Order: sequence, then structure tokens, then C-alpha cells
Amino acid sequence: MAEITYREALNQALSEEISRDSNVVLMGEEVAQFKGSYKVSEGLLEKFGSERIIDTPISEAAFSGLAVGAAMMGMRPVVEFMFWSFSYVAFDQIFNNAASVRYMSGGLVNVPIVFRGPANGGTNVGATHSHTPENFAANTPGLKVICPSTPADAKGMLKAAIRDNDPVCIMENTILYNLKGEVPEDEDFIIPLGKARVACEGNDLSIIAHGRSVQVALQVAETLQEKHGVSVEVLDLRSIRPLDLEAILETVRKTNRVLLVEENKPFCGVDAQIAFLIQEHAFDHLDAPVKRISAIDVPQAYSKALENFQIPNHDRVLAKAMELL
Amino acid sequence: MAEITYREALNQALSEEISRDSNVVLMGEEVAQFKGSYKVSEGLLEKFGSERIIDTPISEAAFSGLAVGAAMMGMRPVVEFMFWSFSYVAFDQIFNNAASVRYMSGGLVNVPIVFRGPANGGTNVGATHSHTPENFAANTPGLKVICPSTPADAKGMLKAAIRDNDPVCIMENTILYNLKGEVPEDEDFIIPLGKARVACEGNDLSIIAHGRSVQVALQVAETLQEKHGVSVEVLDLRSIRPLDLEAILETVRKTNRVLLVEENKPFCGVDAQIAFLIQEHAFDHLDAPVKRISAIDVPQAYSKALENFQIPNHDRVLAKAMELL
Amino acid sequence: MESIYHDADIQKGDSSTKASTTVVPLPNETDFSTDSINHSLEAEEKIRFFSQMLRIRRFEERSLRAYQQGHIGGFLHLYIGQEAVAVGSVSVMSQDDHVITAYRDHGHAIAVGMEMDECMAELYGKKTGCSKGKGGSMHFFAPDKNFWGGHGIVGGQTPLGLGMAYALKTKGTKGACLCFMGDGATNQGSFYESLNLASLWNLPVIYVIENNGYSMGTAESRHSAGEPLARRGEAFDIDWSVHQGHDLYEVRSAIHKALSRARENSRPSVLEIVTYRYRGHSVADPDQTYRSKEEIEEYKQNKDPINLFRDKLLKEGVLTDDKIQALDKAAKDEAEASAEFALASPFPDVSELMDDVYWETDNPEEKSSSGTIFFESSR
Amino acid sequence: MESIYHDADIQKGDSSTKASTTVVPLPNETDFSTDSINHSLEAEEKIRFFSQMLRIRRFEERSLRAYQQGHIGGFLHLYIGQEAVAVGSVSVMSQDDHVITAYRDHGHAIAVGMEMDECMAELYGKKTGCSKGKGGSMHFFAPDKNFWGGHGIVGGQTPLGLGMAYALKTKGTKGACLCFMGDGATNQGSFYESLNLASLWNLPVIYVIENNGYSMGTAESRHSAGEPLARRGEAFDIDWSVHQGHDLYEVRSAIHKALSRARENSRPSVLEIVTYRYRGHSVADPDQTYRSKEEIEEYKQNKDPINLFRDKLLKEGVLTDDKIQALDKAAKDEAEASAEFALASPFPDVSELMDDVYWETDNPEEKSSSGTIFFESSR
Ligand SMILES: Cc1ncc(C[n+]2csc(CCOP(=O)(O)OP(=O)(O)O)c2C)c(N)n1
Ligand SMILES: Cc1ncc(C[n+]2csc(CCOP(=O)(O)OP(=O)(O)O)c2C)c(N)n1
Ligand SMILES: [Mg+2]
Ligand SMILES: [Mg+2]
Repeated sequence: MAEITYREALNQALSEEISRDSNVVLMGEEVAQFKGSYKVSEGLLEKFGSERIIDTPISEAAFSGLAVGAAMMGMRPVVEFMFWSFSYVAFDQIFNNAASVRYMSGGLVNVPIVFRGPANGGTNVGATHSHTPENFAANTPGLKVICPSTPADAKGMLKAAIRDNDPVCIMENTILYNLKGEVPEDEDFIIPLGKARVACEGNDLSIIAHGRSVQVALQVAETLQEKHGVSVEVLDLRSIRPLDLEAILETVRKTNRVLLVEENKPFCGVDAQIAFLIQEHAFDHLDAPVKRISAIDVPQAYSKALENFQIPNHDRVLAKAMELL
Repeated sequence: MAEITYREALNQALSEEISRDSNVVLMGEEVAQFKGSYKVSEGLLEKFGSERIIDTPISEAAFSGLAVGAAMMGMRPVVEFMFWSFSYVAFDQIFNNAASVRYMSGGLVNVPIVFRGPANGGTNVGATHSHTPENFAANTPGLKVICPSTPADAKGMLKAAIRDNDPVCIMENTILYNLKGEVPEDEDFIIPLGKARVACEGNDLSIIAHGRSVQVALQVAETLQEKHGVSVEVLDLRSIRPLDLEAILETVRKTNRVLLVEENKPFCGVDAQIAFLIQEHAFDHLDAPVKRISAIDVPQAYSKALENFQIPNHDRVLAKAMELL
Repeated sequence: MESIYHDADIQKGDSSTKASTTVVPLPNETDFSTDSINHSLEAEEKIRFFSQMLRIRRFEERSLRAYQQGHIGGFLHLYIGQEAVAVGSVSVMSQDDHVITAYRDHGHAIAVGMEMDECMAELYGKKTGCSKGKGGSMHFFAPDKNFWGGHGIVGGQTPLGLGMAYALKTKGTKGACLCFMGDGATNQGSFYESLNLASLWNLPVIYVIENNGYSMGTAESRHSAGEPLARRGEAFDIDWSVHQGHDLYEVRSAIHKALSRARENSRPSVLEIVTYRYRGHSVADPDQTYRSKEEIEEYKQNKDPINLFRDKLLKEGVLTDDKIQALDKAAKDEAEASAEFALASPFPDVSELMDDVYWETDNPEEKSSSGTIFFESSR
Repeated sequence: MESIYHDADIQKGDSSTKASTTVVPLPNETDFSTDSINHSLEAEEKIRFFSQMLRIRRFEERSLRAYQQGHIGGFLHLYIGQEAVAVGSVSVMSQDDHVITAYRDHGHAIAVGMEMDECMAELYGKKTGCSKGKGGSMHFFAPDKNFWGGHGIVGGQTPLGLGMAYALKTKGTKGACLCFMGDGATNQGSFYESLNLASLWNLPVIYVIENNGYSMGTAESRHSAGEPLARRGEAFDIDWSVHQGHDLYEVRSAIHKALSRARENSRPSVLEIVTYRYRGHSVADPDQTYRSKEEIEEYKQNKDPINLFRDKLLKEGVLTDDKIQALDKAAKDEAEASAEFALASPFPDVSELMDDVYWETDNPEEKSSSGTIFFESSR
């Protein structure tokens, strides 16, 4: 297996699926000539031409809706948002059209589409560019939502999403794009949606996270092991909807203490729902209330002095974990 | 005190505040000549003229943004969405501009604006017209969110919202518009945001709800009292952000059993957050896991045979309450 | 003979009142019957168009009664008065062409060939409805008839229609997408984003603005600056034109020309078709604040598309009074039967509530994902 | 003497390379210096405009260096090459007129009179920044100078600017709002919704499209159909025109005319001002895929707004080489000092993170609500 970056993993997934299925196209701002704002689509224009790798104007509502319409007719578009924050001007097209056309047509019409792009803080781009709407999407029946945290997952889940017959929202992370990891080269390497991953085993405390917070959780687990001899299990949700509830309950039953970590703002963040599910289904297995660390509850701050503290960083997560022990 | 409808209560609040403060205007589709799609603004055009009661084209993004811009310069616009569902084409203006301009300007600019309109199911208008985005708004620091459930609250809280210096989202309910109740005539009758209301006292079980679900909860409380001799306390949240956490914890400490009811879709609904807060702050006071009833987790169905079952109705809430006893 | 238009009587439950049958003199307009697309029509086809318009009207009149009787809930946006637009447009479509529209979709649905039964049953929220009762009045679909739906969010279908045109072009099909929209819908920003893309990428989409003069209770002059609305295409280098929607022949000519442009040059068009709706915006609209009874009457008298086409066909000798009576009776009977069908049909069972959300859960044998996908659905 | 433009050298950390001082011959263009708004200018004013442009450039060159040195994070969108647009526009504003713009906002900020110190400190994310370090490069604000911000979402400011014009009109102020935007921003739907409202309601808003030819890496011809972009106002009955942005006098004339139209008739305008950005879209843009070095050089050589204005003033005898040197030194010193100020300033403390979200929590003595408003903020 080769060691490649998260960026390259996405690139491979796109390249393989665009090769495999003539219905798959990639569209978005600067994805072709510019190779993608984060170079995720590097080389694809050269390989597949401008009919398959399509630069769009800054018209998120129109190109998202266009892609939904094309998907209704059997194409399988991958729509890149330069940031998920920019999907807010296309909100209706995603949350009404992509999400409910199948239901409203009594199942006559499918929408096999992928919306993807980064949704994260931590790069000092301020409030308007740092939204993490995985909770909004997962609130919406009809949509699927995934947040891969490793290069292998990025590849395997993007491929699964493209082959999926339902609309899938993929929340990536600009900071993860440079993360390296082993990624299978197999062209049918697929990570099915809805399967969580035990990122590290442990017995004393479970940290459940998604997206880049998984990496933070792993660092905290290391610190806790080394400095305090505490054994932490880290569960990477990977997929928010569908959700691997079984894996969640399993780790809770094992450690009886849970810390949830995410970059979402806290009120009605994904982890509010996870916490509810845990207390509903594993109430008697909890030795302490479920705790959470989210982004601090203010619009994303620009200054790194503020933002580094605002997102769930090692120290904040560690401190909260200690409260649970 | 006069008995008036929720609709009339809103009308009075608008009328009084528009009289009181020359910066207040009402704008939205069909609010003037047509008197509002639900007649909430009946008589206002005649009273205040077309400079204060303003019909807009179907341009939610532009008129929401226009109102935010005007608020930045000191006006206090009340923006009506015919349905909150239609705010999805104006999402960016509300969730970025209204919510974060104050923060991004380091506090130099305020946005004293009210966005209001109905957000509910139950009237057979289907998936695209039945969104309940109070969870999206409450997830967003910078916004305030309220869901009045009675005529008195509708009046007192709308007046409070208009006088508030921050952006307030009011989620009303088309089915509540005809609800009657006593409403003070006092022109300074204000119900401050962030105060919950014990809608009925009880000892055995707490049902916590907001919006029309409060009315459903009260009916269930009656049934439980009459048929099963169970004493239910119903807490009406009224305000989602700010949230009366104290009142929530108080009723939990009193009854030790909690059922949460809302019309939101369940995943990351408001009640996911309430459940989390309860287990975090009153873990030891819970005799059973917190339970929830939400809208059934599919796009809103058109057929009344489906939708009447989909929204939290008396029987579904009752059955869930029984599980808790 | 009877006047075709009598929905005012419907409210009293009487659909047979006699009214004047005077042939209304046409205003001084271009005669589109000589246009080759119309000139070449067989009598049979003309009769079919006439009958289609009639069927739409009778269907809607019947649905209005059902609404008043409490069988239909939610919204009901009637197309009565605009029938020539849907029928004329669809009549020039090839099998490669596709249609998408807004919530005022019954006319387009019947014009593309949907059955009254499935449509009426949908309005009744029944399991036999075209969308199994899940979509309702605003959300009829028939992909097998190239009909991609009614859509409830104003303007929301304009990017979808663009996507259909894009898919057609990408797949090498020589078809176009007709995307219908209202005058009020021109105030949604996504429409302009779509115009730009349509022109920039040479997509075969035709935006048909059915300008009935009102966006709900707001007259065009109060909701839009600049006339005519179709001119909004100009700055994007899109061909545009304005047409009279009460003349089925004119509609056919206009759409035919735009379809050719799409087929031959893969270029978009913006067509504004001036028309009128007789009923309120939806059945809930008391229709008292924004226009006069006279205005409505005047249109009914002078521009009713069905009356006008009937008169043309009478004059051409294609139709006779008897034939008209027979067609009308058939349309009414069909509408009545559809109401009976809808009434007799079962409601969907709550056990079906969770079907049709995800393709995957509906096709468990091909399911590739795992995990929980519905939450808190406990009953 | 030195060429004004030398940001290419900046990357090498050298800002003093000599270059040719040949006065570039102007292409055959209208001479706007005879226009009354320009003709009547005092020498002092002209020098101020020149100095303003220079100050913007030196500020941004310095900020670029700071970015390269790691003092600035996130995005940095430089305005270098476009200075005459902001300075020319602001120079004809009255105290009743207001400005709002997009994320490329440093030029407008300095043109309206914001201090380099507060701007540079904002870029550094410092407490002394104009937005206390909370907004960053894209979000400068100075309401006391009628400057309503830089806005990060493309096109998102177009309805806000409309609202400012609406507020001005409602309050009876005789002012207008200048809403700046890029060529790429014309592809956002909210812009068209705003145009319609501006015209329909006669609002004194002026949309100034700073057409620098590119939306990030996408050339105008690849992002927009139909030329010129300003024509997009026509179908809404809005006056529009296209101007050259390298000529400060032309910018002044154009904006002045639009401001008069706003003031006197309360009518909107769409002005397209053709300009060019020398640097990449943001500092992160390697600027290698979408335009040639020659294209950039050609503009720098022939259309640099500062060089051209300098040459005009030299010819008019308003400026001398010495004076230019002195002004340039002052601008550089000021920029340098602002970098020092920013560096020396403290970062905001995390205890201030929750300030400036709600007016109410910042004004506890006037607080009217109760309850919990921030969640899970435990540290
Ligand atoms: C985004 C959005 N805003 C508002 C509405 C409510 N609404 C439904 S139809 C309508 C009027 C549309 O008028 P027009 O486009 O002229 O179509 P017509 O009804 O005349 O066919 C309005 C305001 C909606 N469905 N979607
Ligand atoms: C809605 C939205 N989509 C995408 C972006 C990312 N983005 C920022 S600037 C930009 C290009 C804008 O070009 P233009 O309007 O011409 O302004 P310029 O940068 O040339 O000043 C893009 C795509 C954004 N900020 N907002
Ligand atoms: Mg209309
Ligand atoms: Mg540009």
C-alpha cells in the first residue's frame, strides 16, 4: 500500500470513478484549469477533458441545482464547494431538491449526487468561511452525510458515495488535505457508509469524534496513556447519517465513560444527537454524564490567538477528558 | 384582559411597536395589500401606509439582506417569511450576515432585526413547505430563536424581539394562528426572551416542549391525569436561544422523568440538545433515560393520513409518555 | 351551446348553466394558423388539443369541488385560464424533450399525458396517487413521460431544468428542456444564475415565463422593474420573445421555434407567454384585494383560450357543436370518474411512511451501507 | 525616479529597485481632466488622491511581506492595480454617502480614511485591529466613516448595500450607497434580486463592478455570457455604463454622475469599471494557470493607475519628483510603522472570545433577556 495524502486519496477516488462510469462528472469553482482551490483535482482536466471536469461561475445555487437536475436524469455529478460555507447560497437546492425529490415523487426519481468540499475551522478564515453544517445535513432525511478523517477513508468513502444512489454530502477538512496515510490501490476499494472505526482501542474512556477531531482525539489518547496511564478508546464515526449506533453503544458499554468531540458549534451539533442516543440506549452503562467538546460557541474568530483556542484543541479536549476520569 | 387569537396578538404587537418606534417597518411577501398570507398584518397598511408596511417581490435573499443592511444602519425591520421554509433561499443572508456582522466587526455594528413566520407541519403542504429550522438558527451563535405557543406569548415575545438589539428569529405556526387566549392590552406588555413557562404543574413526569407541541403536551397531560391518574408537568420552553436551563433542570429535579416533544426532525433537533443538557446537569436526578418524540424522520408527507401521524400527535406522545411511567 | 368556462358555477355545485355562445371577435393579432407548424395539423390533432385543454379545465373544476368538500388539503393552485400554454407547448415537443414546472402543475401533468386518476388520487393524498400521496398538488411527477415535476419553491426548478438540458446535451440526446415558471418567479436569483450558465454553456433549455400578471396578490408592476420580463435574457445574449398565451397556435409557434433553436444550435431561449389565471392564487386566496371582478370577466369573455380555440375549430369546420358537447361530456365524466377513483382509493398506510426516502432502504437486496439511517422513528 | 509599481520585487524583500520612469503614452481615450468635477480640483486635493493610492499600495505591499513572514494567516486578497477605483470613488462621496464592499477591502478601507495601524493590526489578528482581530482581512469595518465592511461571501454584500440605500432613503438622508463587487460576483443570484428591488423601489444604490477580468482563476469569458457585465442592469431599467479604472479622473466622473442620479432622482446605477489586479487572487494563488506574465506586465507598463496619475500630475506641474519621493517615503514609513504597531500589539485574550456576539451580553446593564445564551463554552 502506498502512503499518500488525503488530497491525493480524494484525487484517486475521483479519477477512478470518473474513469469507471461515464455518468460521473466533477463540477465546481476552479476545479478544472486551476486544479481545485486545494489541488484536489490536479491532473483531472488533462486526463478527462473539460466535459467531465467542469469549471463553474460563482453560482452555487445554479450549479448545485443543475447537478441535481442532471442526477434526476441519471447522471452522477460530484459537486465541489470551495468551502461548504458557500453552500449556504445553494441551501434550497440541497435541502429541498436533492433531499426531497425522491420522497415527493413517491420514489419515482432518484438523486445520485455527491456534494463535497471542506467544512472546518482552524485556518483563520473567519466566521463566514468556517461553517460545519454536517448537523444541518444530517437533520435532513433524504441526505446522507460523511466526514472522512484519514486518507484511506477519504478514498474509500468518496468512492462509495459516488456509487451510492442517494445524495451524499461529504465534509472534508482543509487541514486534513496534507495528512498522509496508507491507502489501498485496489480500484474497488470501498468503505461502506455507516461503519464507524475504532481508531485506537482502550478501556477507561471512549472519545467519539468525527472529521479532524479524530486526529485530536488520538493525540489526547496518547497523552493520557503516556502521562496518566489512562487507556482511551477513540471511535471515529466516519459517517454521520447513516450512523453506526452499534459501534457507539459497544464502546460505551466497554468504557462506561464518554467524551464527544467535534468542530460543530455546540447547540444541536452532531454530538448533541450522539449524546442523546447514548443516554437513551446505554443509560445504565454510563458511569458519568456524557461530556462534549465542540467549537466554542461564538462565530468563528479570525485571529489565530482566538481560533486555535476556539476549535477543539488538544488541551481543551484533554482537560475535559480528565473531568471524566 | 381580552380573549384574542394568536394572529391578533401578533397583529397588536406589530401595530404597537410600529407606532412606538419610527425605525420599525414590516416587510415581506403579501404583507401589505393582501394583509398577509395568514392575515397577520390585517389593517396595518391602512394604519401605517406603504412606507412602513412593505410588499416585496419573491426575492427572499434580497429583501432579507436589504433588511439586514437597513438594521446595520439603525432601522429595526421585521421581515416576514411566508413560511420559514422559504428562508432557505435567503440562508446566507440570515446565517452569515445577520448572525456574524456584529462579531466580525468587533462589536462595531449591531443588527436589530426580526425574522418571523410560520415553521410547522400539519397542514398537508408537503416536504418543501414544512421545515422547522429552529435548530439551525439556534445552532448559530449571533442569532436568538423563539417559538411562542400562546397568544399572550406571541404578543409579548414579538414585542420583546422587536425591541431587542440582536437578530431574533421567531418561529410561528399556521395552526396556532387561530388559537385564542387572554392577552394583556398594556402597550408595554413584554415577555422577556429566555424565560420558560410552566404550562401545567405536575409531579410524575415532565413533558418539555416548544411551539405547537406545547398544546399537544397539555392534551396528553389531561389524558394522563384523567385516565391514569398521572400528574404531568408541562414546561413550555418559549425561547430556544437564550434557553431557560434553570427551569428545565427544576422540572427534571421535581419529576425525575422527562419526555421531550417537538416538531423538528429528530437528528440534531432542538430536543437532542435539551436532552444533552439534562443528562449533563441533572444526570443523578433521572430515573429513566430522557425520551423524545419528534416528527417522524422522513421528508414531510403530503397526505394527511401520513402527516397526521408524522407530526407529534396526542397518541404518539401519550404512548411514549406511558413508556416512561 | 354552453360556454366552456363555468368554474364560477362550480362553487354552487352546478356545472351546466347555459351562457352565451357568441363567438368573441379576436383583437387584431397575427394569425398563427398559417404558420407551418399549425398549418400542417390534421383535424384529429386539433381536436386532441382542444380536448386536452378541456380535460385540464374539467379536471381542475372537479378538484376544486373536491377541495371544497374537504377531500383535498393543503394548497390547490388552479391553472384554469392558462390551458393553452401547457397544451400548446407540449404539443410541439418530441419524445426527446422534457418538461419541468412549478407548483401550478396540473395542466402540464395532464398535457404530458398523465392520467386524471393518478392526479386526482394524489390530490386526495391517496396511495394510488402519482406520488403515492407523498407529494400532493404541487409535486406531480411522471419521469416516464419526461415530466420532472411540479416544484413548490418558487424558482427552485429553474436550475433543475438547466440540469436536465445539461444531461440531455451531455448524453448526446437531441432534446431540450422546457422549464415553466411564473412571472413572480423571475424575482428569484437562481433564475439569473441559470440564464448565465445556459448561455455560457450553450444548453438547450427554454424558460417559459407564464406571465399571468400576478405573483400571488402582487401585480407585475409592483413586483418587477422593467418590461417585458423576457428581456431579462438579453444581457446574457439569450434570444427572447413575448407571446399571447390565449392563442394555442401562437404558443405552438413560439415553442416550436425555441425548440428548433435548442435542437439545432443548442441555444437557450426565454419566452414570456402572457396569460391569465381565473381563480385565486390558490384555493385559499379570497381574491379580493388585488384585482377587479371586471378584469377577470374581461379575460374570460375575450381571451379564454378554450373558447377561442373552439371558435377557430368551429370556423375551420373541424368541430361541430355536437362533437364539442361530446368531448365536454367525456372530459367531465373522466374528471368525475377520477374523483370517484380517488375517493375509493385507500390512503397510504403509516407503515409506508418511511418508504421512498432513500433508494437504498427501498432496495435492501442491493444495499451497500449499514448503520442507522432513520432516527427516533419509534411509534 | 522610481517606478511606483514594484511589488514583484517585494517577494524578494527588496522594495527599492530602480526602474524606468518614462512617461507612458496614454492610449487614445477621452480626457476626463476637463470634466468639471476634475477640472475644479485644487492641487492639494490631487496630491491627496495620489498619496492615497500610494498609501494603499505601500500598505498592501507591506502586508504581503508580513504574510510571507508568517504574521498574517488565512486569506489576503490584494487590491494592487485597482487603487484608482477606490480612491476615485471615495473622493467624490459626500458625508451622506456610504460604502460597502467585498473581501478585497483594504483599498476601500484606506480610501475612506481608516488608519493603516488598525488595518494592519487586524490582519495580524491583534486586539488593536479595527475588528479586534475577529474579522480579519476580509472583514474591515468603520461605520463612523460610513464604511460598512468587507464581506467574505461573494455577492453577499449586494443586498446589504441595497438595505443601506433603503435606510438612507427612508430616513430622508440625501445620500447614496456605493456597493463594490467583482466581475465574478455578478454570477450570484442575489445581485439580480437586488437590481430589481433597487429599480422597483427607486433606491439610491450604485453597484460598482470592479471588473479585473478574473473571478479567481476564471477569466470573464469563461464565467459570464454576454458583454459588458454592466448591461445586466438594463432589463431592470437601470442606467449603466462602462469605464476605465486606470484613470482616476474617469472613475471620479463616472461615480459623480451616478451619485447625482442617486441624490437627485433616487435612482440606482450599475457601473462597470475595468481594472486589473496584479497579484494572484489571494496570496495563496500561485497565479500560474490562468493568465500570462505578459498580460500582467502589459497592464503594469501601460495602465498602472498610480503611474498614470503621477505622470498627469507631473505634466500639470502639480507634482515634482522630489515631492513624489517624499510622498512615497511617507507612505512606506507609515506602512512600516503599521507593521511595527501590529507586531507590538497584543493578541486578543481568549477571555474576549465571547464578546461582540450579542449586543445584549456586551451591555449587561441594559440586558432584558435571561437564560443561557452560550452553550458548552466550558474551557
Ligand atoms: C421561495 C418561495 N417564496 C415564496 C413562496 C410562496 N409562493 C408560492 S407561489 C407564489 C407566487 C408565485 O407567482 P408566479 O411566479 O407569478 O406564479 P403563479 O402563481 O402566478 O403561477 C408565492 C409567493 C414559495 N413557494 N417559494
Ligand atoms: C458564495 C461564494 N462562493 C465562492 C467564494 C470563493 N471566492 C472568493 S472570491 C472568489 C472570486 C471572486 O471574483 P470577483 O467577484 O471577480 O472578485 P475579485 O476577487 O476579482 O475582486 C471566489 C470564487 C466565496 N467567497 N463566496
Ligand atoms: Mg404569476
Ligand atoms: Mg474579479
